[in-house]
Amino acid sequence: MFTVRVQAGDFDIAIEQANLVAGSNDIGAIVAFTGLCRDEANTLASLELEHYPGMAEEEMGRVLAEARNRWPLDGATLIHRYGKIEPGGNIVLVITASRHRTAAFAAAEFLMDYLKSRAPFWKKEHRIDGTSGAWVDAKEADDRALERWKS
Amino acid sequence: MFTVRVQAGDFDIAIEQANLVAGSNDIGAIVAFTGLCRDEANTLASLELEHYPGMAEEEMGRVLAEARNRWPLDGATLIHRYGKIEPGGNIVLVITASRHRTAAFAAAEFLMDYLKSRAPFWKKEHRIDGTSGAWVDAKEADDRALERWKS
Amino acid sequence: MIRLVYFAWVRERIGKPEESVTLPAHVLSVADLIAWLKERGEEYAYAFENAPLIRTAIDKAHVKHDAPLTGAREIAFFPPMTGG
Amino acid sequence: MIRLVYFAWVRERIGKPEESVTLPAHVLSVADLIAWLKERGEEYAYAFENAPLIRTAIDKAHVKHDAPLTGAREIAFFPPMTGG
Repeated sequence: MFTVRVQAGDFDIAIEQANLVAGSNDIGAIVAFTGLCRDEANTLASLELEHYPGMAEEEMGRVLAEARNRWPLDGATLIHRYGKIEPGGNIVLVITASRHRTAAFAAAEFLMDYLKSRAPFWKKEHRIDGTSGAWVDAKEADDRALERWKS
Repeated sequence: MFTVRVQAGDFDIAIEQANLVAGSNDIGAIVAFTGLCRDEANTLASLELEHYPGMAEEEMGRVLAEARNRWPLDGATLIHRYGKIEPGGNIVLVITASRHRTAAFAAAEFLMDYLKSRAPFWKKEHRIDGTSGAWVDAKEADDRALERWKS
Repeated sequence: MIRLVYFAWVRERIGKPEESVTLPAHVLSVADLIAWLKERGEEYAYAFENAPLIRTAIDKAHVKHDAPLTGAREIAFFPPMTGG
Repeated sequence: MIRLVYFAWVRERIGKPEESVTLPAHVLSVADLIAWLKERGEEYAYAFENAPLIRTAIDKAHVKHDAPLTGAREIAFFPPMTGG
């Protein structure tokens, strides 16, 4: 099963994994990436995630189609949240299922690299002191991460 | 938190992830690998996993220590089951948590490659027709997977 | 009429999330459209002050600044994405 | 006395999961021990027929066949591992 969802509410990784493999006996490997709201400096009240409704789902679908072209996946689930998310909260979930672990690992990492730089989401910081912080800057590291898939 | 467990009972990935990140706000990325009992030919009643009690835990601990030497991990959980496991059932869980996704992905893949070839577990097939099948052969692919970490 | 939508700090700088505009005949590409918008007021000039940085989508698919606007119904402008 | 433990098809071929033995003075390494065991009966000869394939642990840590037995309390023999 292949699923793409954009939602405000939280997700449960156990339920998503169970749905992904339900009825299948030939999946040997599942890789699940969870991206969390991080607050190293202890100044963050929440991250607010803005998104482009419609395009977010479409772009995630295109990235997933590209992953399926490259690796033999038996299933995948992509969930991205929007709205305000507190430190420690879930932001994104990518699950890949395959007969073998190498494909599941590679596809999950590819999906995350591409979601980061192609899915239309933007993070704004809200601080504990009540001020609205800056928009999070896109990282050069994320663009560099893309380069390795282009060989 | 760093945890190694060898157990007969099942595990719940959501609970394990929650325990791993509890009380921490600086973990941005969690990668979870789940290895499942696979039955492509529809002939398998169960896999029976034999293990070397004591050494299994020690060896998993040594593999985890090596992963911590190589990548900046904020936490990791390694669980390996033993006993009879039916098709679709969970066999192994590896969770890695880090500030950044690259380290979490690499460490999880490293841990799986090393657990496969160093943790003292052996799989025997039990068939639906009541016969006791063969011991599962170690795969050359698993030995080759190790080579990439030796550079 | 063509629909323009803005996100994140592009939206904040322009001061609205969307608008509909009638394009002059000489606006043929995304780059033309950005140049035309920058003439419309300070808020647009501010939003597009570093134009090469701004990402664009036509009808919900990423395009480059040399993309033609032919047939476009919705054009989106936004900063580099920071999801995931 | 030293404790020997066997797993998977090594255990099945030998017909027991463990035993305690007193080693002759000339048995100094894992390879010596395998050679000595193979002389003890058909079941051992069968278990170790392809000796280089068999993995060994001394006191719950992997070792190679040239490892000395000095100080060993428990020596394990088993096929290549297939966990994970």
